[in-house]
Amino acid sequence: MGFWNTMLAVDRRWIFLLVFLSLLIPMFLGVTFKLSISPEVQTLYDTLEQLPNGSTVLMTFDYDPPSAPELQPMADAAVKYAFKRDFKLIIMGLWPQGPLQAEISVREAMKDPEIQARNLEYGVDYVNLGFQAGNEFVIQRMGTDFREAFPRDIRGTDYSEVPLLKNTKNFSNVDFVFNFSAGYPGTVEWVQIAVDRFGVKLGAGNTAVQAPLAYPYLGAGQLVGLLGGMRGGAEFERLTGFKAKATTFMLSQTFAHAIVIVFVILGNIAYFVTRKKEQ
Amino acid sequence: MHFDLGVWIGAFLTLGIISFLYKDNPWYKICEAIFVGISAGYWIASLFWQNLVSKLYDNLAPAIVALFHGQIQYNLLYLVAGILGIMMLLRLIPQIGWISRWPLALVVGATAGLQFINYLVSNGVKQIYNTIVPVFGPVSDAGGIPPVATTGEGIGNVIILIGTFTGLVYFFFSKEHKGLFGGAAKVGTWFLMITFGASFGYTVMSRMSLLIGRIDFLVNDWIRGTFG
Amino acid sequence: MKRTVPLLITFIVGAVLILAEFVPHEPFGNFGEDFSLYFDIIAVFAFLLGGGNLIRVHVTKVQRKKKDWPFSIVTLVGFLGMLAAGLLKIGNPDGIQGDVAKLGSLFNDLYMFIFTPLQASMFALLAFFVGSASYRAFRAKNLDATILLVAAFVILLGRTPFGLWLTSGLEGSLSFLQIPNLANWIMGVPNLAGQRAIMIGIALGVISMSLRLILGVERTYLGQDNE
Amino acid sequence: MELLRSRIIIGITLLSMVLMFGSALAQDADKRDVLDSTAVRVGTFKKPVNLPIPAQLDVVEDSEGDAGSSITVSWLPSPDDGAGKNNVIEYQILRSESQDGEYVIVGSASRGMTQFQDATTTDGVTYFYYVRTISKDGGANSQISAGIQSSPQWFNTKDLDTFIIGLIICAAVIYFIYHAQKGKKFFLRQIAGLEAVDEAIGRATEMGRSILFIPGINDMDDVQTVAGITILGRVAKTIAEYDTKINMPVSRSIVMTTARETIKQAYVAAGRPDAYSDDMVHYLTDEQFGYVAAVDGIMVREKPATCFYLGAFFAESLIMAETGNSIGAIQIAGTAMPAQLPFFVAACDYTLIGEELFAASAYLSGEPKQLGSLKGQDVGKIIAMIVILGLCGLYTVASISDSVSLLDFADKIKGLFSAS
Repeated sequence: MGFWNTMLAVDRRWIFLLVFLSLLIPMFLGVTFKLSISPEVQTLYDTLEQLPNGSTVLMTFDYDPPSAPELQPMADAAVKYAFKRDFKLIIMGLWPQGPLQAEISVREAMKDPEIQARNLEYGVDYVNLGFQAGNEFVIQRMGTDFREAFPRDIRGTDYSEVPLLKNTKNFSNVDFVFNFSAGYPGTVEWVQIAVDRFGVKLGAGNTAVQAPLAYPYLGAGQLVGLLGGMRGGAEFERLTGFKAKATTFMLSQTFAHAIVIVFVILGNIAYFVTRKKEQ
Repeated sequence: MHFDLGVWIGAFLTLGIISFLYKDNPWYKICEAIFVGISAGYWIASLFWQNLVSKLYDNLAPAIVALFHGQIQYNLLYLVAGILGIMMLLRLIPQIGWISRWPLALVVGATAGLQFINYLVSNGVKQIYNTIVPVFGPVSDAGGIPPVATTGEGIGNVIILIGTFTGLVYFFFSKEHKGLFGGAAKVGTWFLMITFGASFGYTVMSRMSLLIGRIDFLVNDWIRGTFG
Repeated sequence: MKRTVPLLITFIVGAVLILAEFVPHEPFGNFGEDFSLYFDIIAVFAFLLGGGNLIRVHVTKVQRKKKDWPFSIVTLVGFLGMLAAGLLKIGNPDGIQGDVAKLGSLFNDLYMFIFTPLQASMFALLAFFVGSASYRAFRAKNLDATILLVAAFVILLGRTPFGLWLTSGLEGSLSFLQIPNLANWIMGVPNLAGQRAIMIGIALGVISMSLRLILGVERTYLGQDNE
Repeated sequence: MELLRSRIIIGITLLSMVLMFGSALAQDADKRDVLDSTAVRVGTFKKPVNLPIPAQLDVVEDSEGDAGSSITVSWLPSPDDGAGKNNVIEYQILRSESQDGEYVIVGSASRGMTQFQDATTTDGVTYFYYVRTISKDGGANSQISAGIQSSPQWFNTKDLDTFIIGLIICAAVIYFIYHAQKGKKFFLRQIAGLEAVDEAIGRATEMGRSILFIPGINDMDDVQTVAGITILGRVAKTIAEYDTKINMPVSRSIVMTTARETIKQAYVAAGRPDAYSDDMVHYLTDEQFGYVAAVDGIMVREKPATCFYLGAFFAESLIMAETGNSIGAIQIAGTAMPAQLPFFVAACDYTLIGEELFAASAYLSGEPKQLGSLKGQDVGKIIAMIVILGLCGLYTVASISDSVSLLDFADKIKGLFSAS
């Protein structure tokens, strides 16, 4: 019984250590889950596949570094995929740090030899419009004219000077919108304004906490697909064939989660065993 | 071996913060001291440019210039904001420190007024609205209310109704939790407990991902990045 | 004068702002927005008090060689350095006219290389604390705690593959008992009910609190009567 | 007495119902007026081959209850909307300043929608509108509307219901404050977290340790912070009487100023003005996690015997509460942030849940006026409960009996709570 007594009042640092290890070890395991693909991830991927090469795609990065572990892998895969399909990529953000996260994805994609070989050019093949304050009102303004919402891109070039944007006036010139969202403003606002009012085709990547809020829109067809949390990211990585961080991260996350569950069970066993003894 | 100063600084600070979990130590203290200093400076400098310069000076200065030309502009009202700000600083002079209560009174009054409305609408009225659904079908879709599709949903609606109702009973201040009323309040606390347990469990996963981000940084950017 | 005027200000400002919500006509329609602007400006002035206090506390610590005083020097250097970098826009590619956080400025470098990792690491501590808190809190000590535990446990299981795996045998009419379905149900039904009760309660609490403030019933925040 | 009180509550409730229903009727009457004076000429159309049947203008009017610069155009959907090979893609809304002038597109609405707000008008200028129904083969135009101008309104009729609901709750709160002032006593139940305040302060005194008070991380423009500060006023008085040390690190300069005034007053009220010092409250940093880093440091080094967390909290709540727990402090928390409540409940000894945070200062003050306001709050709860139960019941009866008129009636009352 001494064991359970110790367990009951175990030094929390042991718990900390186990949490840490449960996250760390999977990163070296190289084990991959055999993932079944959720329907909402599949439909998103199918929609992307159906877009003709060279389509114009708007990616909006509405998150900041704390949510990056969940959303960055999706964004990385999406940007890579877009470049391989020769999509004309327009990047923007409703969160101040979003466009900087996008730069990270672009940099990551450029490391791919196949993409390097395409000699993609900023301003011609892709452009980063940067951040604009105003939350959903930015989307609203974009409905009439992108230039009104983003007079300049992130590098300070006038909207009209960017070759890629010459023929892009508003949402009607965009074939697909991909939103990475960690909260407000995010997927809900994009659905309510860009989809409901301007009829764009929207796919989204959400943090695990946000995703349930977006599910109702899937049913109603306002969202073509949804990547929820690391699992969604891992499934998307599998479909696109860019196995990267989400797959390992997901393993870590599941491990740590399991550890918490084990703690809860152990805590309760310890509680009952020691209580019985007292009686 | 590839040395990136930024990454090494990041690793030093990350490990310093995490070392706090073992126990308080000088490494953590350094990180904490840097964090407090840098972040306080960051916010003050950012807001100085954002609020004082962009909002106050840029709006007020042209209005004052116009005033000298005999024009009175709407933006002159920013003068009031400036004066209130200066009143706040009069605390530094003990004899007239009480003047700083004026801007404070304004702040509290405005907060009370604005949040009165915000909470009434979004927390109160809207939540009540959302709770009102028919608990049992069959329903014609005519009235714009969601029809109750299945018995399961109907039962769900009844439970939501009971939970909201008994939850409100729990919050009653002016009646003792005894008898039938106390029973209802007890049920209310059960619902609150479910809420707390569920929201807690629901958040665990995203909290783990925060740490994954840091470990990824340590493993991939720092160690693998430096030593190949 | 010292207390009546502030009480009057609170009353007028509060009452006008409530009424202004229902008057779209100029100038009332913008009052709310105007206030947040005013507040931001007042807050910047107040920074002088806060920042001054930070300096004073740490300078005193160093002067009196109090415990841990060397760390106070670190804080002071960090604070004044960051402040100087931001206010003077040191190393800003666009000079003093440039955006304060312009890429390449010292201010932005300090932010990216020092501020961000510290912030992210502090935030990440939550992963550990979530672990230790659930270990301690989720125990079936009494009925309330048991309900808390069960709800949390189902949700925890429901978010991992084990949840599905454990209960995948329940099919057909029993499929609602599968843990992921059960988890969704808990989130969507009893959890929602509890949240609503809390939110409606908060609305009433805020209304009552606001009225106490506006009517001057609650006035502790104004300090003493005569100074 | 009990009877009288319940009669008053029932009276207020009934009154509120009457008022709300009245306002619903009034709104309805408004709508009818508009329909009667529809500023639209409706004609008949010949349907060209392959083009969709055009939508017909319904009402074009100045947007209701706004600050001007907006006209609302609504239309009856095209019969081709939603199906068929002529399926509508979108509706375009076109505008001109003269009936025969050049019309330009001011906006579009996707299929299925029947309304558009043109928020780019200049007040006092007359505009003409028509709607073009677009399908893949082209567009078909509706009739042109009559001239219409936008203007600002003095009262937002759309929010009338919110106004009345607010008014009723205010009336209830003020009524009970007034009666409490007159010396009427009310029963108030106990709140565990507040019962524990004195004990928690006493414990710190006995142990010779300090008390840590965290007013959340928001500024004074959050009513939760204000609530935290008012509780501080009561707590500080006890602290002054017990001669315990208080340490209050804050993350906002204005909160620092306010907290000092508050504590100072408490010390004066306790008759110990000399014991007060400005150093009790000190500013750390506005940064959320920087602040927590420092607070955690203070906790493990000073080992306060009691920690109060009362105000607005975000993710940092659990970091502080767990550290506080590890040093064995008694912890009393309170917040109206629903997302953080679970963490406080898990890691603290007592948690004031939402409404209890706002009630706490009134409880602790023991002043009749303050306590009266809590009684008023309860009336608000009764109204909410009656409305929810009553309407759910009404809907259920309506849907089981499939009675359209009953359903309409229920919709009308429910509509009162559709605050925009």
